[in-house]
Amino acid sequence: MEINPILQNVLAPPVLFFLIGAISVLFKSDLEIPAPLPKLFSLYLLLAIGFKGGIEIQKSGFTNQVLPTLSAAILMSLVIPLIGFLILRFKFDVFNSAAIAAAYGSISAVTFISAESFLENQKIAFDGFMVGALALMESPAIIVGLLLVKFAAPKNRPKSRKMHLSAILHESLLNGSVYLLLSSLIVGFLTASSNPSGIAKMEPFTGQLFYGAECFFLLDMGIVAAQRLPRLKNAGSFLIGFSIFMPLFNAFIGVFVARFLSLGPGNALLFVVLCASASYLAVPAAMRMTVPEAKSSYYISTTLGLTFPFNIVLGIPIYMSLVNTIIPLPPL
Amino acid sequence: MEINPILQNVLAPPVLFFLIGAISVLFKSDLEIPAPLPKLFSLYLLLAIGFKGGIEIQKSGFTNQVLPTLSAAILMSLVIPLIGFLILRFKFDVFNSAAIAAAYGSISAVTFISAESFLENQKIAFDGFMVGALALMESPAIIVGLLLVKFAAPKNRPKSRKMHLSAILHESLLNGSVYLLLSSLIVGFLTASSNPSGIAKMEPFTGQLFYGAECFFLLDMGIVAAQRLPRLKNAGSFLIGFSIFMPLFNAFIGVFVARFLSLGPGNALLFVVLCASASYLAVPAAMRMTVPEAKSSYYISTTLGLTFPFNIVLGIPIYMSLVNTIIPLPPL
Amino acid sequence: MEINPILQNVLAPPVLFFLIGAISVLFKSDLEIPAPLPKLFSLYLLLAIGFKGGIEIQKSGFTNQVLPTLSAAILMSLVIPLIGFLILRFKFDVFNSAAIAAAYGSISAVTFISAESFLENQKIAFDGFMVGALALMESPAIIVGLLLVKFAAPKNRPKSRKMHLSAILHESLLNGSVYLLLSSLIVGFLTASSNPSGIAKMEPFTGQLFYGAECFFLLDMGIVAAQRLPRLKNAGSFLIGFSIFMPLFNAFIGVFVARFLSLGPGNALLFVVLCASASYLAVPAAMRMTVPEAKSSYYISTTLGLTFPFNIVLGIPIYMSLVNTIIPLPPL
Amino acid sequence: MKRLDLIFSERELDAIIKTLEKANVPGYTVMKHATGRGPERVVTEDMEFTGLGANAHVIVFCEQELIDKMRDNIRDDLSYYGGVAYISEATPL
Amino acid sequence: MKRLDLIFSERELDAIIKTLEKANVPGYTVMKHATGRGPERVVTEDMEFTGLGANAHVIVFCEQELIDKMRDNIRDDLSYYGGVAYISEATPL
Amino acid sequence: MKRLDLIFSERELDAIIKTLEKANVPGYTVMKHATGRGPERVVTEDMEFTGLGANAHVIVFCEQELIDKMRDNIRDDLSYYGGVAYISEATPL
Ligand SMILES: Nc1ncnc2c1ncn2[C@@H]1O[C@H](COP(=O)(O)O)[C@@H](O)[C@H]1O
Ligand SMILES: Nc1ncnc2c1ncn2[C@@H]1O[C@H](COP(=O)(O)O)[C@@H](O)[C@H]1O
Ligand SMILES: Nc1ncnc2c1ncn2[C@@H]1O[C@H](COP(=O)(O)O)[C@@H](O)[C@H]1O
Ligand code: NA
Ligand code: NA
Ligand code: NA
Repeated sequence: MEINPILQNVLAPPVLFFLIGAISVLFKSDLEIPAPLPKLFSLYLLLAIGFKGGIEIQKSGFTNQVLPTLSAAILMSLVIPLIGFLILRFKFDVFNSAAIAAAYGSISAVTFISAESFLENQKIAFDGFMVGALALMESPAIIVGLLLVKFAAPKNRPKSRKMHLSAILHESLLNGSVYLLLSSLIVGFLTASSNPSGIAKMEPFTGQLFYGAECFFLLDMGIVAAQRLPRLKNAGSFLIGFSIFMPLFNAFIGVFVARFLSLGPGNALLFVVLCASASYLAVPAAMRMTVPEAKSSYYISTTLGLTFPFNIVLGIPIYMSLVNTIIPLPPL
Repeated sequence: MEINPILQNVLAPPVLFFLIGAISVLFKSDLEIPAPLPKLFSLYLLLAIGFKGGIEIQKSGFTNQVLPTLSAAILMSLVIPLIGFLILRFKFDVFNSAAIAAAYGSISAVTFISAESFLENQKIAFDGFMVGALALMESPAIIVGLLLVKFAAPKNRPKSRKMHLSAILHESLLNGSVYLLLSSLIVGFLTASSNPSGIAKMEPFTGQLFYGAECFFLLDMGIVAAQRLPRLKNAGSFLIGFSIFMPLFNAFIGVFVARFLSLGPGNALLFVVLCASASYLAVPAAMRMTVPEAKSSYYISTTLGLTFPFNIVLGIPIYMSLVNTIIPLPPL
Repeated sequence: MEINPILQNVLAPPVLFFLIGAISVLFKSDLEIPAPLPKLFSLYLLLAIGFKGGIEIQKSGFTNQVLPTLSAAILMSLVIPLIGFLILRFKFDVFNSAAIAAAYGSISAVTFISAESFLENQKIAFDGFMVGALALMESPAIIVGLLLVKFAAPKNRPKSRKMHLSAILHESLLNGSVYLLLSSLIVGFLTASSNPSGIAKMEPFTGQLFYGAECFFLLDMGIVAAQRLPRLKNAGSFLIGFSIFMPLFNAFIGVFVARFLSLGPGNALLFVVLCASASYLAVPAAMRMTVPEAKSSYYISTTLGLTFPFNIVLGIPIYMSLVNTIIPLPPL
Repeated sequence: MKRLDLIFSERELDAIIKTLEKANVPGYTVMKHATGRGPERVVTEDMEFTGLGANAHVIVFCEQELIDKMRDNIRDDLSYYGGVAYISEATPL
Repeated sequence: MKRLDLIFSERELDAIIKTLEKANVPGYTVMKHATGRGPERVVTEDMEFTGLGANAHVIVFCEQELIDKMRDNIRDDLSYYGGVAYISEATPL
Repeated sequence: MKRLDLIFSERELDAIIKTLEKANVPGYTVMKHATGRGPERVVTEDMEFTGLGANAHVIVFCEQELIDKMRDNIRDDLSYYGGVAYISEATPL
């Protein structure tokens, strides 16, 4: 692994703004992006990702790579939380294990778009339908997490917390960020198929503005991540190790799946990044509602304080070199 | 009336995002655009509408269609509240009747820009000076509403609520949204006449971004409208009927006035939409200040919960076919 | 001094929106841009100014005019607060004098970008490295102000308020707005040198949107300035006089320094505007933290209520004619 | 010392503050963006974009006599748009 | 009259309001975006963008009997996600 | 149990929280963006964009002895930038 791609990744504006945010906390600057401004950017990014993804999917149509890739994506988001759960159970109770595992099975949209920016920077092609994988990988991990709680939780859980399947589906599919991403994807698809002039009119908002808005949001993510990081200390070294090891492990599985799917290097990187990233939006919101026994500081500090920065700064170039090493290997 | 234009209208991004917002409430998703973010978009839209309108008015100059159209617009916003008041008095007291009637006499800027988007989609021309009509129709209905309260209210209204003409003019002309629209219009006009290079520099903000910002705002409007809708139940079927019947009735009068003014189909549609739309910004704010006896849930649920969605989704294409039917009729 | 440039300045959209905001307060309109929306725009402007400035500095390189200009800028921001302090001490105690003087030694980024807009309007060239001067002039004045408090304050200041040099440096360099401007400048510089494709991708956000966002922010600044103005009455005529006289005096010194540096008219105007403008972001925030004895209403009402509007509306064209008069004079 | 809690429509804020200032209260604190429901079962929400605004919650720590002095004026203010006012005991730290 | 102060996660708000409405309280006031720390030493922050939200502070002025009526339900609600509830005296102005 | 209400400049928040944590309070709640006026007749507004910020309102439910323990430190904190502190009675639900 050369140092060059890492440095090049770090020198891209979004990553630099992320670092600026993190450093401001380190140096105790009073730089602050007050609530609810970050929410504006997170809503915007979800809307724009979905909308552009929907257009791309409509344009590219369902080629014969699409269906296997999307199925594999869903499969990964079902399997990863199970593996994570087994690992976490060594140290944590059912509730915390399920909640953290679900977060790692699900995805981080901002990590995904950072990987897209990285690919554009490196001039490596990728396909629009990968946004479909992004959208489809958010919910299954939540379902797995909640099912784990439902079946593995101590029998004396109070009645009010017994979860019905309908509640589980509701939390996983109608969660605000899942819903906005999915429905924007549908809007993009419908616009591209029935009203193509609408695409051009949306482009300045969802397209041109995107990179800058990403930078601004990452500035805030840097602040938030650096604020969360110290709380990991209380969580202990097991969880700290987990938040670096788990993405690497997931990336490793992911790259072999990508190879099995014969994905090109661009799509492969995005697939790997989806596997390696962890959710700090949809999953925490759902877990907070349904599994209050789990400590939110655990699943937030790990995903936001360590895994997210790791992926953004070091992970993506590492996964790229992983992809470049494994994908071209001769067939087994 | 064909089904095609309605479907085409529904498949435009702004309407789709509106529906997404409404559906999220229906399905109890926790999608939320927290305050004061919607205010950002409503301020932005008023500023941009005004600015662009001012430029257009300066460019087109005062052709001989402008003055009659603007006068007719003001007239409509004086007459409609009177008719609405007479109808509403069958069921409501003076205060509620006046407040609701004023809302229907005034206009909704977002309905207007949805109609503009519809026309652009259908490639039907319209004139920039119609924004002048928009701006001029906001205040007169407020004045009529407050005069109705002043003269028709029970004589035992407490002294502190006696309204002076100056207070009425203040509420109707210096209301935040009226003021911003009018003054942005003046800025646009002045910029176009004395500083044309400023137009190009504003264009990315007020022009290119507009459509996307409109979508984002309509997403929130969908949420808000769907939250208000159930409250209409308490208001009874009379008010529910009123909030559909009144726009249709106003559109019907409007289309004949447009015909009398010899407006082209684009301008005619905008004129009709101004008549048919109801205010949920300027009028409620003014009425809340000056007529606290009126239930804000009445004038908000009707305009925002029913009339606005009806106009956005079904009304505009219906009015278009009305325009296409009535305007070309041979002179009486 | 002709009237034309003043009128032309006033008729530019940013100034018009500023006036609209101010007039809305005068007329008691309820137009309001609720917190924290203004913060969004102030953060955005700092980020965009810094980013674009960093690119410009990287592009232009360190020509032989850069270093002397930047040094002179720092010098001015050290000297001006000392002069201001001496003047203010006639009427105010050490704490208030130091705080107000620091504000006038530091700069206002929005005044600076208004001057840039003015120059672009007048088609007068200026250099990107002047943003470096902007960034470098924020902190020294804070340091001088705090040192003045440290050494001139009554000896019985409570122990908890004894300031250490480290605290002074922290307040002056890690203040949120200073930090964001400086670090965005570095990001811009790094992007331009190592990742030029990132510039184009940021351009719609930091470039095209800038003028409109400036207008929106100035609308709010107009509201805030007009709300602060009446509070100056309590401060007395000395402070009112100071907030007009001090910028003019600083401009006067500035223009001779600019002449000594052989700056072209564009750069000279920016230099003068930096000297003449006063800080309402970084300095008040720092002083509030470290010199609570000073009345925040003093240093806010003067800078925001009078000096800022004066500079934006009248000052810039006045300074321009000053530049046009003094710079071309034959050498002494 | 007493603590006076006032909750009412934001639109009434200027009037209430004028009443407080006229009575020369030693200070007051305002929290905006409160929502709620009153006896008329109308839910006030934070629909700032409509210009309706939400409720304001004002806290005043002051002496009983001051409250007695303001009572009628505050009641007048509150009877206009609605809102509630409650008094409780408070001791300075 | 009593004053009931409830502080708990915003996510619990709907449940608490349902409890209040069922007991037919004369009114209530909600302030969102409160942050804080509870006995479990978990700091709640206003991370609205993550969907976690912050705390809500609900104030209810009502009679003691109403509070007695709601006590069990509120305790149930609060035991789910955590949160605190305190009663104090209040006199209408 | 007691209820302690602290209202002061947001800029002082870190110091106050440190004082509370040092005294080992069972919990606290913070509401930001409060505005107001104090005895010095300076109106604090929510000018977040200037970095000045507004006031914070902190509520602590705790025992009297804890308050006694913190009294001096809080007074010190408040004497720096200004602000008020009041105690009232509160009963857990
Ligand atoms: N009993 C109550 N307890 C707490 N807040 C109340 C109560 N009654 C009314 N309020 C608040 O006062 C506002 C105005 O009430 P109303 O008098 O109905 O207009 C409501 O929106 C609530 O925020
Ligand atoms: N003793 C207390 N005083 C004031 N607020 C408290 C106290 N304990 C808890 N809270 C608030 O209640 C929220 C939930 O606390 P917990 O019960 O730990 O989940 C905290 O985030 C605080 O905002
Ligand atoms: N008597 C009071 N009642 C309620 N709030 C107060 C009172 N005095 C001061 N405050 C609050 O405390 C803040 C700081 O006051 P000061 O001590 O003047 O700096 C003010 O801005 C108010 O929000
Ligand atoms: Na994952
Ligand atoms: Na109308
Ligand atoms: Na200066």
